[in-house]
Amino acid sequence: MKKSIFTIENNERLTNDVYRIMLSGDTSAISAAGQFVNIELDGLYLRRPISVCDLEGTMLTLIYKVVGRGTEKMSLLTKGKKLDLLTGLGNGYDTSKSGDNPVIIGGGVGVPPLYMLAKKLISAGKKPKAILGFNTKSEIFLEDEFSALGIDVYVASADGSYGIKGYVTDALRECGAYDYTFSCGPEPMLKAVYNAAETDGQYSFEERMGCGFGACMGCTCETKYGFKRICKDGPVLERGEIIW
Amino acid sequence: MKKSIFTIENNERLTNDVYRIMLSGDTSAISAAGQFVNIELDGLYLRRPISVCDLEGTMLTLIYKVVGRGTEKMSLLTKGKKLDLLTGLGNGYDTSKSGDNPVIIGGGVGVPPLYMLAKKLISAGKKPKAILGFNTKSEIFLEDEFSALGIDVYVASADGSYGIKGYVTDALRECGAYDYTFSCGPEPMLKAVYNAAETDGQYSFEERMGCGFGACMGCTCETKYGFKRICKDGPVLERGEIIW
Amino acid sequence: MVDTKVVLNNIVLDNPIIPASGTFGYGAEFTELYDLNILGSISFKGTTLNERFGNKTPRIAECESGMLNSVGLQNPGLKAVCEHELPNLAQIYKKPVIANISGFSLEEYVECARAMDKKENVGIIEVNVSCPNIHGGGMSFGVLPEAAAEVTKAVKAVTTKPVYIKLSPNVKDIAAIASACEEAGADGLSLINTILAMRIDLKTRKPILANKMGGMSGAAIFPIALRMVYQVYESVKIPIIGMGGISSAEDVVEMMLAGATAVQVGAANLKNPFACKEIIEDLPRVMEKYKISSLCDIIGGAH
Amino acid sequence: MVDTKVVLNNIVLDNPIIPASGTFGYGAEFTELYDLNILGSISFKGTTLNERFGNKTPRIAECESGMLNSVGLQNPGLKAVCEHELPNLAQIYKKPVIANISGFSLEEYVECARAMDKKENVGIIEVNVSCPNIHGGGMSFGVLPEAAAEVTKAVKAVTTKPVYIKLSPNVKDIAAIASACEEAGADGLSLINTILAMRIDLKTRKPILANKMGGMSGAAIFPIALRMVYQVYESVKIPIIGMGGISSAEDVVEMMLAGATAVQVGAANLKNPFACKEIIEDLPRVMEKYKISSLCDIIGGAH
Ligand SMILES: Cc1cc2nc3c(=O)[nH]c(=O)nc-3n(C[C@H](O)[C@H](O)[C@H](O)COP(=O)(O)OP(=O)(O)OC[C@H]3O[C@@H](n4cnc5c(N)ncnc54)[C@H](O)[C@@H]3O)c2cc1C
Ligand SMILES: Cc1cc2nc3c(=O)[nH]c(=O)nc-3n(C[C@H](O)[C@H](O)[C@H](O)COP(=O)(O)OP(=O)(O)OC[C@H]3O[C@@H](n4cnc5c(N)ncnc54)[C@H](O)[C@@H]3O)c2cc1C
Ligand SMILES: Cc1cc2nc3c(=O)[nH]c(=O)nc-3n(C[C@H](O)[C@H](O)[C@H](O)COP(=O)(O)O)c2cc1C
Ligand SMILES: Cc1cc2nc3c(=O)[nH]c(=O)nc-3n(C[C@H](O)[C@H](O)[C@H](O)COP(=O)(O)O)c2cc1C
Ligand code: FES
Ligand code: FES
Repeated sequence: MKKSIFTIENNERLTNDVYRIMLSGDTSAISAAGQFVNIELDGLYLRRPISVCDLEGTMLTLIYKVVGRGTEKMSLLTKGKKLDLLTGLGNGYDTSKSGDNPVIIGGGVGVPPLYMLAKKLISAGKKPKAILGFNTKSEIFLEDEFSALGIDVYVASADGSYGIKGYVTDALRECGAYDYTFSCGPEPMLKAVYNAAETDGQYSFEERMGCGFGACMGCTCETKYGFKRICKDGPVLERGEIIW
Repeated sequence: MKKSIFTIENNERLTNDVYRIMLSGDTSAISAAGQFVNIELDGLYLRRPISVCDLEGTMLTLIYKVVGRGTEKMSLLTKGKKLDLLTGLGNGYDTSKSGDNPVIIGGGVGVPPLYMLAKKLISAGKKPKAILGFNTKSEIFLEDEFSALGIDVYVASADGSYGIKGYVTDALRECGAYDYTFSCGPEPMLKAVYNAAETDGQYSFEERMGCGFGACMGCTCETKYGFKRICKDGPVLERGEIIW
Repeated sequence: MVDTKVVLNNIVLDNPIIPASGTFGYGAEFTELYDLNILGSISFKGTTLNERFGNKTPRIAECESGMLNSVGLQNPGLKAVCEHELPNLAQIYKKPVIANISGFSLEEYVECARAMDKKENVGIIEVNVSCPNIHGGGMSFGVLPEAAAEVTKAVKAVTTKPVYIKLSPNVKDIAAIASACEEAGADGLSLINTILAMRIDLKTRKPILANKMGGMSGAAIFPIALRMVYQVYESVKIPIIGMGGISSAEDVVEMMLAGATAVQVGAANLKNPFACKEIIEDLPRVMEKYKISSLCDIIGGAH
Repeated sequence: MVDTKVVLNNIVLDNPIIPASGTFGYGAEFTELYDLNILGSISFKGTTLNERFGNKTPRIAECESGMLNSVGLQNPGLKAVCEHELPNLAQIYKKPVIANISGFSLEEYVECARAMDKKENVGIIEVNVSCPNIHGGGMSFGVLPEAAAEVTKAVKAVTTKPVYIKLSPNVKDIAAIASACEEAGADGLSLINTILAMRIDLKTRKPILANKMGGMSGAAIFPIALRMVYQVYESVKIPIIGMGGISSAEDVVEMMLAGATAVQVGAANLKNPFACKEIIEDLPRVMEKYKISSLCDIIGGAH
C-alpha cells in the first residue's frame, strides 16, 4: 500500500453515467489486476474504492459509474486537479492459477478490472476470452478495448439490444470451452456465474469499506477458510472458499 | 440583504498576515459604509463576516487578517474562484449625524471599513481626518489610500516604529479639533476611544455570529435602548446607547 | 405530479418543511429573500413568560459540519410575542404556525400555553422541555420521563390545540421519554433539540462560549437525530416532527423514512438563508428520483 | 524544544497520541507505512473471550464529517489474541500497549482481564463497557453507574495493571458513570466510545447497516466528546484518555485543555492511515504556536 497524490490527466464520459479517469502518479504499489485504489474526495469523510482498470507505467486508468455523491463529485473533476489515493489495495487476481484458456466474465462496472486482467493473462501466455454483460446497448463500454487485445469478446445485453440477448451466463453457454473462470460484477451475477461455471475460478466482491486496507474489520465476510476482509484478504476470493 | 456569487478579481498580501481581496458581483444591497458581507468558505459550516472596505460599482474590496481557519482559507483563494456572499448586512455608519469635521479612528483590521466611510463623508461634503492605529510599522496598511483621499492621516504605532508612538488615543490628543467620532477596532480600543473622545459618535462592534442577518440571536448585546443584534441592529452603535 | 402534502393531526401542510425554532426568528429577516408562504409551517423562536436576554456572548461556536449555540432563549417575553411578533408573523405568513414555548417551572409552561391557545394563527404548541427545571434541582425537564410527562399534562390541560413535546437528545433512552409524553396526552413529538457540546479556544485556553457549553446542531448531528426518530417511531403512535442537521431534500426523505411526518430545518437556515426554499423546490426532483409519488406514503418506511 | 511526554499512572508516554481500539487492528497494516514506535501507545482491537465474526455486512456507513460502524467486535478471541496477535504486536511495537477488552457478562470481562494481566507488553487494560449485558436485560454495562462499577470492581480484582474504563456517550450524565467507576477503583477513564446513530439508503428505503444502527465516530463528534471529557474531568481525579473525532494536533491540545492526559485517534486513521504520524509530527509546531512548552502543563487548562 502507498498513499500518494495523483494528477488527473483526463476524465471523460463513456456512457450516460460511466466515466473513465486517467491519473498519473506513483503506481509502484500496484502489483496485480483486480487490486483497487481508495480515493479521497473533498468534503467526503470516507474514501471511495475503485478497481484498477489499466496501468501503463505511471498512468493509472479507472472506470467508474456515477451512483452517489462521491462518484458524482469525481465526474466533475477536471484535468490538472490532484487526488489523494491509497494504491495497491487488495489481493487482486492470481493469474498463475489459471489454465491456458480462461474465460473472463464481467458485468457493468465489474468489467473495468478485467481489462487489466486480460492484459496480464495475455502477457503470461494464456488465451483468455471475455464475456461482458450490460443491461442495454447504450451502457456498453470497453468492448473495443477488449477486442483490440486480440481476444474473443462476447457481449450480452439483458434487453437484447446488442450482442447476445440475456445475461453473461447465456453468453457463457455459447462461448465454447474454457478451463478457468475469472469474474467481477454485482453479487447476483457472481452467484449466477458461480453456479453456471464448470471450472475453478476467482470472483471479485464488493463491500462497504471503512479503511480499505485491513484495519477496521468493516468489510469482513465469512469464507470456508475463515473470516476474510474483502479489502485486504479480497476482493478476489477463490471459488472453493466462497459461502453465498 | 442579498445572497449572490462573486468572482475573485484579485487577492493580495498587504502585510505579513493582512490581505486585500477584490470581488466583482451584485453589490446592490450594500448601502452604507460599516456594513459587512458574510462569506461562505468550502468546508466551513459558518460564514465569515468581513466589513466592506471599498465599493466601486460592482467591485467590492475587503481587507482581512488571517487569524484562523477561515481567513487562512481565504488567503489561499485565487483570481477567478467564485465565492457565495451575503451582502448588505448590518446597519453601517449613519454619516448624516456627523458634524463637518469628524474624526475617524481605526485600529488594526478595524481600519478597512473606515476607508469607505471616509469616502462617504467626503462626498457628503464633510472634512474628516483619520487616525489609524497599528502595533508596529510592518503591520501598517491603507495609509496611502487614506492620504490619497486628500485628508489628514495620523498613524500611531504602539511600539513607536512609525508615526506617533502610542495608541490611537494619543493621536487623538494631537490631531486638533473634531466634532464627531467614528470608530472601529478591537473592543479595548473602542472603549479607550469612547473614554477619550470629546464628542458624540458611532462605534462598530464585533461578535461571533451564527447567521449574520438577524435570525439566530447569536450576537446580541445589551444597550441602553434594549437588546441589539450586532449583525442586524449593529454592528454600529451610537455612543449614547453603549453599555461597556 | 408528486404530492408533498403531509398531515400533522388535523393540520394539512403543503409540504413537510418547517424552519426550526430559534433559527428563523419570527420570519421577518427572511421575507426580503422569499415568500414565506411556500413553507409547510414555521416554528418561531422559543417564548418564555418574561423577556430574556439569554446568555452572555460569545454564544456561537463552529465545529465540523455544524455549530454550537448558547443563546439561552433570548426572546421578548410572552406578552410582546403575542401582541407584536405573532400579529406581524400573521401578516407575512398566512398558514398556521408552531408556537415553541419554554419554561423554567410548570407554571411558566402553563401560562405560555394558555396564551398561545388563544392565538388564531397558532396551529400547534411545541413544548421545549430542554430547559432546566428550577424547582426540580436544575435537571432539564426533558431528561426525566416523569418530568416530561408532568409538563405534557399541565400544558394539555389548558389548550385544545395539538401539543407537541420537543425532546432533548441528551438522554440515555429517548424512546422512554417519548412514551411517557404520549401516555401523558401529547399529540405529537418534535425531536431532536441540540446536543450538549463544547469548544475551547486554543489562544485563550478557555471555552469559546461564555456559557462554557452549548447545543450542537447542523449536518453533523443528522445520523444521531435520525436514529432517535427511528427509535421513537417504534415506541409511539403519535406523529413525529423530525429535525437535526437536515440540509437537503434527500435528508428530508431519509428523516421521513425513519418515521417523521414533517421535518424542521434549523442551523441550515443560518448558513444559507434560502435553505428551506431550496429544499422545497428540490423535493419534487428527489421524490421522482426515488419513485415517491406521495410523501405520506414513506413515513416510517424504513421500519 | 517542547516536551510532549505525558504520564498515565506510572507509564510515561513519549507523546499523548494513541490509535483508538478498532481502528488500528493490531498495528500490522500500518507498519508498511511508518515505524509504529513513534506512537505514545496503541489500543488494539477489542478482545472478547471467544472468536467473534461480529455483525452482518454492510457494517460501514458514511455521514457528514464522520462515519458509522457496526463491526460488532469482530476479533479472533482471547486465546488467539494472547498467543498470536500480542506477540506479533510486540515485534513491531516496543512500548506498553493498551489491551481493550469487552464482555457480554461479568465473567467474560474477568477472564479477558486475567489473561491480559499476564501479558508483559500490556501496560493498561481498557475495559469497553459499551456491550449489552446479556445477563442484565441487554442494556449496556456502560449506561448504568452500578453496572459500570460492578465491572470495574471485578476486573480490578484480577489484575495489578492500571484499569481504564471506556465510557459510552449514550447516557444522560456521563460524569455520574465516571464517578461510579472511580469509586469502584478504576485507575483511569477512556472516553468516548461511538455515539449510536443511523443512516437509511434512499434507494432501498432500508437502514444502510445490516444491524440497522451503528456507532458514529469521526470529526463530527468532537465537540460532544470534548464536552464529556470536560464534564468528567470536573468530577473525577483519575486520568482521562480523551477521544472522539480527533484529527489534528490542534484537536489534541483542545482535548487536553478539556482534561485529557492522553488521547486516542480513531476514525481519522481509516480516512488517512498516516493520521497519527502526522499529528505527532505537527504537535511541536502547534505547541510553539500556542506557547506550550510541556503538554503536561495544559491538562485540564480550560477549567
Ligand atoms: C473493491 C471495490 C472495487 C470497486 N471498483 C469499482 C469500479 O471499478 N468502478 C465502479 O464504478 N465502482 C467500483 N466499486 C464501487 C464503488 O466503490 C462505489 O460505487 C462507490 O464507492 C460509490 O460511492 P458514491 O459516493 O458515489 O455513492 P454513495 O452511495 O453516496 O456512497 C456512500 C458510501 O457507501 C459506499 N458505497 C456505495 N456503494 C458501494 C459499493 N457498491 N461498494 C462499496 N462501497 C459502496 C461508498 O464508498 C461510501 O462510503 C468498487 C467497490 C469496491 C469495494
Ligand atoms: C461585523 C464584523 C466585521 C468584521 N470585519 C472584518 C474585517 O473587515 N477584516 C477582518 O480581518 N476581520 C473582520 N472581522 C473579524 C472576522 O470576522 C474574523 O477574524 C473571522 O471571522 C475569523 O475567522 P477564522 O475562521 O479565520 O477564525 P476562527 O477562529 O477559526 O473562526 C472560528 C469561528 O469564530 C468566528 N470568529 C473568530 N474571530 C472572530 C471575530 N473577531 N469576530 C467575529 N467572529 C469571529 C469565526 O467567524 C468562526 O465562526 C469582522 C467581524 C465582524 C463581526
Ligand atoms: C441558534 C439556535 C437557537 C435555537 N433556539 C431554540 C429555541 O428557542 N427553542 C427550541 O425548542 N429549539 C431551539 N433550537 C434548536 C433547533 O430548533 C433544533 O431543534 C436544533 O437546532 C436541531 O436542528 P438543526 O440541526 O437543523 O439545527 C435552536 C437552535 C439554534 C441553532
Ligand atoms: C471501525 C471501528 C471499530 C471500533 N472498535 C472498537 C472496539 O473494538 N473497542 C472499543 O472500545 N472501541 C471501538 N471503537 C471506538 C473507537 O475506539 C473510538 O472510541 C471512537 O471511534 C471515537 O473516536 P474517533 O471519533 O476518533 O473514531 C471502534 C471504532 C470504529 C470506527
Ligand atoms: S474496510 Fe477496513 S478492514 Fe476492510
Ligand atoms: S448572528 Fe444571528 S442574529 Fe446576529
